[in-house]
Amino acid sequence: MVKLIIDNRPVEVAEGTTILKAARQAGIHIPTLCYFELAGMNFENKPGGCRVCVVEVEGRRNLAPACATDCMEGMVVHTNSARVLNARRTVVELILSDHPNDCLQCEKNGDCELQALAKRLGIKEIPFKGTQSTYKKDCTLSVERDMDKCVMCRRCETMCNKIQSVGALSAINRGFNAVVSPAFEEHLGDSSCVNCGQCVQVCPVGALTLVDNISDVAKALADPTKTVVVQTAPAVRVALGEEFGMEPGTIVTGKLAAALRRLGFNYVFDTDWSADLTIMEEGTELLGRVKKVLNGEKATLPLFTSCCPGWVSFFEKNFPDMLDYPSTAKSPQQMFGAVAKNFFAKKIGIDRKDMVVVSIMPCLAKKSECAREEFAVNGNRDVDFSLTTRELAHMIKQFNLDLNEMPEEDFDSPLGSSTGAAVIFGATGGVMEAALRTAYEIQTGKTLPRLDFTEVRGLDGVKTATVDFNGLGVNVAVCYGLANARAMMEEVRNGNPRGFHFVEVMACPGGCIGGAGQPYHHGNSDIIRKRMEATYREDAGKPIRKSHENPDIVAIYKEYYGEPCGHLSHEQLHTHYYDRSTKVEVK
Amino acid sequence: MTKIKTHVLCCGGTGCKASASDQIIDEFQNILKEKGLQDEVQVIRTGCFGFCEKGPIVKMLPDNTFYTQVKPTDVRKIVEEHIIKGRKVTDLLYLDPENKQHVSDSKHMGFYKKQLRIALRNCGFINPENIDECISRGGYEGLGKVLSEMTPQQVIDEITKSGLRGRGGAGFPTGVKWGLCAKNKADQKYVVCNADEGDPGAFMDRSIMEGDPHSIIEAMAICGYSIGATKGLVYIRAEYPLAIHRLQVAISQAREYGLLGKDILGSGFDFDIELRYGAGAFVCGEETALIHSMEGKRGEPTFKPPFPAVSGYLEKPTNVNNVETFANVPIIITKGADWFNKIGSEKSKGTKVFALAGQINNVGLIEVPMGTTLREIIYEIGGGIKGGRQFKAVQTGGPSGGCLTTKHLDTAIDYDSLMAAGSMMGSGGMVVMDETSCMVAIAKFYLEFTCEESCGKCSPCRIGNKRMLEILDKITKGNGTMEDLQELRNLAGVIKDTALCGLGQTSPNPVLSTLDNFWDEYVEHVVDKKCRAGVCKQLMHYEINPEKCIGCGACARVCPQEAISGEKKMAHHIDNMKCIKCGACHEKCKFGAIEIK
Amino acid sequence: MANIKISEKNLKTVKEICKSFGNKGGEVINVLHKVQGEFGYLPKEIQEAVAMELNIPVSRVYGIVSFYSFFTMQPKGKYPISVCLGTACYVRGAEKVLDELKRQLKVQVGDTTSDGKFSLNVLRCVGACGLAPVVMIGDKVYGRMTPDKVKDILGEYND
Amino acid sequence: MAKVKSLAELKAMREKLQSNLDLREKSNDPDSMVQVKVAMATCGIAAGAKQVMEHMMEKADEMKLKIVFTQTGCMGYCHAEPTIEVKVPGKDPVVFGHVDNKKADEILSKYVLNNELVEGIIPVNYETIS
Repeated sequence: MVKLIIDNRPVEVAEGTTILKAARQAGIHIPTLCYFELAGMNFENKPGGCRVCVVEVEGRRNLAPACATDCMEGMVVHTNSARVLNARRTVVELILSDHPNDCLQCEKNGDCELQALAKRLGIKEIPFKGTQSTYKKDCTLSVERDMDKCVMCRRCETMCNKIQSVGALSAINRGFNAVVSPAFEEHLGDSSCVNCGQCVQVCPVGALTLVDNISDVAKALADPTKTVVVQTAPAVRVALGEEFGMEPGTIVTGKLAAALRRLGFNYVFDTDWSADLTIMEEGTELLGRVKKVLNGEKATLPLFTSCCPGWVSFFEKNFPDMLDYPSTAKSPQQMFGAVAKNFFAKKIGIDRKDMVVVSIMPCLAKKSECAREEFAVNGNRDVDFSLTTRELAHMIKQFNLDLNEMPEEDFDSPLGSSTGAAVIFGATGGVMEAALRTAYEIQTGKTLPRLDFTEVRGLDGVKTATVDFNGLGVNVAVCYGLANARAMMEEVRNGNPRGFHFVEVMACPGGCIGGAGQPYHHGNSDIIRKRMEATYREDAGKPIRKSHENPDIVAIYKEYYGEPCGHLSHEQLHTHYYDRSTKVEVK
Repeated sequence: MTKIKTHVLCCGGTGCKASASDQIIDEFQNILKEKGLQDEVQVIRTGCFGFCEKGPIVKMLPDNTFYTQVKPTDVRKIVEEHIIKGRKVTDLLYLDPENKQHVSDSKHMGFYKKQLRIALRNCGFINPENIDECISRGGYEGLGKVLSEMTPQQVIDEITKSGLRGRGGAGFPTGVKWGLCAKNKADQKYVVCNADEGDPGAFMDRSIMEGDPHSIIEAMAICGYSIGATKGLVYIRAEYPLAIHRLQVAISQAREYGLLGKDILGSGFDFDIELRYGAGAFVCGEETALIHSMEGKRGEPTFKPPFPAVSGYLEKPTNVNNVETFANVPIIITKGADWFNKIGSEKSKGTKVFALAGQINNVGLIEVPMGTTLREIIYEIGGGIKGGRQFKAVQTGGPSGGCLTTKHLDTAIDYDSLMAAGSMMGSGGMVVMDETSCMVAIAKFYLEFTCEESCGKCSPCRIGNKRMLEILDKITKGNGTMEDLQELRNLAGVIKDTALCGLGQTSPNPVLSTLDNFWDEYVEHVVDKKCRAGVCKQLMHYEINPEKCIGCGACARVCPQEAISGEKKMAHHIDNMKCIKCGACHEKCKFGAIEIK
Repeated sequence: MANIKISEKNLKTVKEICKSFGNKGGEVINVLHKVQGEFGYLPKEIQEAVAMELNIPVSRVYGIVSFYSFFTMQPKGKYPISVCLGTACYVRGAEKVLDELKRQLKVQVGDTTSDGKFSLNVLRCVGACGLAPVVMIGDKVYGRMTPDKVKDILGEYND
Repeated sequence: MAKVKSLAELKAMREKLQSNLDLREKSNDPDSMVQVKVAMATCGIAAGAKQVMEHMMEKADEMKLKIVFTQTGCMGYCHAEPTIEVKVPGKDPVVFGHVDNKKADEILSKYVLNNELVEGIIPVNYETIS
């Protein structure tokens, strides 16, 4: 333990604690900008670059960055001396002097950390007039980039390289011209970007934002010739409330259904339903491969999950030699789209062209996923538009509604019923747990003695377990963050020494609950933790908690698909992958 | 066997090489052969003599005759007169600017009289590409001594006792630095030589590497032994091809002699050195940035701690010293700490090498004991200001340093006094300015450099320096206000206080020191809209004095804008609307008729 | 992702150089030095090939190339001109020489003349401060330069 | 090239190599050493000065005397060639005329070593400016 004095208050902290954290402990909140931490989730960005958190340490020549300076025994720290306040204000004024002054039109208006900082410091004018950086604007199907707003916090760069190992973004140039960019300042869409959108989730300002599809959806809703069907992902219901001032971890499933109905959607369905369907397909595929191996035949193991479009794009770009590992099952979003546009459109007697399927997702990659060519019939997409949780919140507000005042309503039938297994898809380890519940019972023919596979729960980046399938040890792994996934793929490529049978991969920290389309968590991992707890609470409260027991799922196999991994489901519910790696064209 | 009677030392430093010293050497060899003297006279290509102003230098031994500004065509005369007939070639001797006498012996030249050469002891004396010459001067005996007679701790103690401080700029005690690194346990440690000399107008390190590469190799091995490192890396600018070549030759010779590699001198100590190339980034002189660059990353500094002594190259304990620091080490070991700490001033021991440049008569590389005054350097060694003009300022420490003025001339040079005067020792650039330099423009020049070289990582340096530059630009264009001067001061103070790395923190020094020492000039620019040095183009114009103009038309012919008109043999006139102030006419006019207003 | 369009010969050269550094990502700066030495500059496809061979993101390679002033994506002219703007040269009037070069060649710093003959760059200190101001054309050093000497030295390169 | 295996070997190597650099080392501080200037203009060479100089250099090495030899132009004593000027530290230079090998040996062993004057001194009638 070290003892020090911060703003005349004695503080005692563990060795290795930064001044920033020690001060927080003492109730002193030093402002930061570039600093970003997801505590307990192995993500820390502290380049010490913005210099907003500088403090005065007695005996030191210059000011010290609180985020990167460790407390020392006997240190005397001032966080609000005249020298500090002047320096901090000048630094923020400098940052603002190279930042467009267009807060009112900015996507980040109200969520911007720089805006909050300027407000907190009471900055009324910027004394420095000078050149401002200008860059070409750019967008992919998911991410918009306006680097004029970049403050060089480098969070996106850290996220893209350290956590995701995607390597699409890097700091380029130097000095005043330094900025974060894809190689050669070309389009992000032409880079190794997988549209996971985590750069957007961590960006403190409006430099990286999502591609907004609200107007597309509003237009469809206003079109009387269209039947507009909406599906909403598991992770949305545990986070949407935050946008309306509710406590993180509030479950708003019923209010969500009510709000969607009031927005004018003709059918309010649930992606949870297709999550159950996914388990049927993926679980069957897993058992098929395992059985083959047990019978001495050749089969590719481990099976990797394929619900996460960021992850799918990642392995297509980076592991073209391993395209036969992931499950061919489509993601729940796309299964839903396929069922809606094939089965349900026919059922209600309309042409698929007259149906618009909208998804509400915690995700930015879903926007790119629904635009993939293989998920459309003659240019008509299975899922027409994908909105994020944040966009939905905006839309509810634009439509003059308040989620707090919504009644509790149910989803429509038949694509609205779901089990607890589907709910937990939203958290890392959830798909694995859901699949295990079903696969175990199908494989062994026995009822699970214990439904909660706690060994695959929690916020660790990589979790492994061996599950006893009645004498057969099934080795499973769960990881989030594409760098962890990369390591897993490389391990498998090198002979799968740990003998994994089944691996779940989610691109985003904590799984979909930490998705890039979720309300901004601003680095507070407690928010993600609370969303996770809510997810398991919702599961525990569900009457049915195993996908294969969902009566509507049982019914659709009976009525339409026949059996999991059967002929029709292969046609509609499965997909295949493409080698999208960089290749050399010899001139 | 005929005895060698004469050595001809010919400077092979970059400066002299640029003015044909290679051809001079060839010419010597040809003519000596022609005269049958090739066995009696040995021609040696050495490192820099330091007196670059008068290069190429040829020194004749043993009589110590010092020929300056030798051209290839002068060689025959030197051979025929000096070597064969023993007569000095007077017109190639150095002409003392004071008494207009030719001086033949370098010892009696003002330039060398006040110097004490420790780091440069072998520069200009040995053939740097011949390890035998180095050994016969006692090279590698320091290494031998530590390996056979001293414990690592004793080496660190000796260096600490000597009082040697880092010559790269900040002046951190070298022995203490080694001690910190020695303390950390690791399976691998590294010794890094910072040879990324990025200060514009400084070439000390380059000259040492070109003139005495073995001293660096030896010192790195000594350091390796004392801190427990077996690997050394030299981070050297790719723009220094000759220094790279000489180091490569020296490393391979040292390996051949077993002075690098396994089991050096039978002691069981292994050490080897590799080169890493810088790619043009001033900030890589900062040790954490340098380490990142060696790791194949952008050369951005990181916050310290952790210090490289704890986590450096590849996250292993690493000791980084600069070239000149290392060059002092072997001789401290052989001659002892007590010998070394008698030289210099109270808190700064030994000598310092400076690259003396600018508006001074004797441009060159000098080494003086710490505590020598600026006046001694500028007037006695430097031979005073060029063209008899007035001294105005001297800049030390490059972009991190400041501009000192007449009142500082008697400042004794050491780390602390320069810092106190608002400048910095820096790596050793020393640029002398006279009345033709505008101090606002000089501050702007340095800031332009800093802006160009800022890594862009921290906001104060990335944006703050840019804003300061914009304000200075405004002032030099005559649009500045007194509030701007206020803002400059505030910004400079905040950048100093908040920038991430040493380079950012010192980047406002040129501005702050000129504000302090040349306030009047700033005010003149702002209030009177006048640049007394005639440098700021927007604040001056050219006029033809009709009294002096004879109407020769030379000015009109060189004017790129056709801005000058006039009848032949009549006074001409400049159209200031067309004039771009390139100054071509001013330089062309032989009659001084074109005046700066 | 976009494909790399490169000639077979250039790809072979890049591969050989990368291999000589053990295809290690940490050697990227050394590789780029060598590759630039070979091609004179670092066009996009060469950087892409280096990234592929060293198995590192091309964004990192570009991040490095755009950081260090020694690396260039512009082909140099047949006779590359470098004007020293070190302090010693600056105080002895290097800027006037540079202005004159810009004027006569009709290019800005960093550009190459349209006929590809000259490229103009500035550098900081070649270490020939005794000869300040200094201009280099190729490997040849011209010392004690003045604006009116510019025409003559450019004239030496009329071929 | 064999590797140097110890500090002793390094020192031995230095001893051996040092003579190559003697010329330069000596020039570092010539005033503290005995300086011998051999007049080597046309007349001197014709009279055998070159041969005498070489002989003297060898002899001095043999006797382990640290002497700086330089050649110089005509001293103006053409009648007495070969002439050499010997300057022992702290003393005025002395010029010897008609120096042959034998006389050279004598100069070294008597004058340089023991400060005994030798036959053949030419009175110096001017100051050299150098």
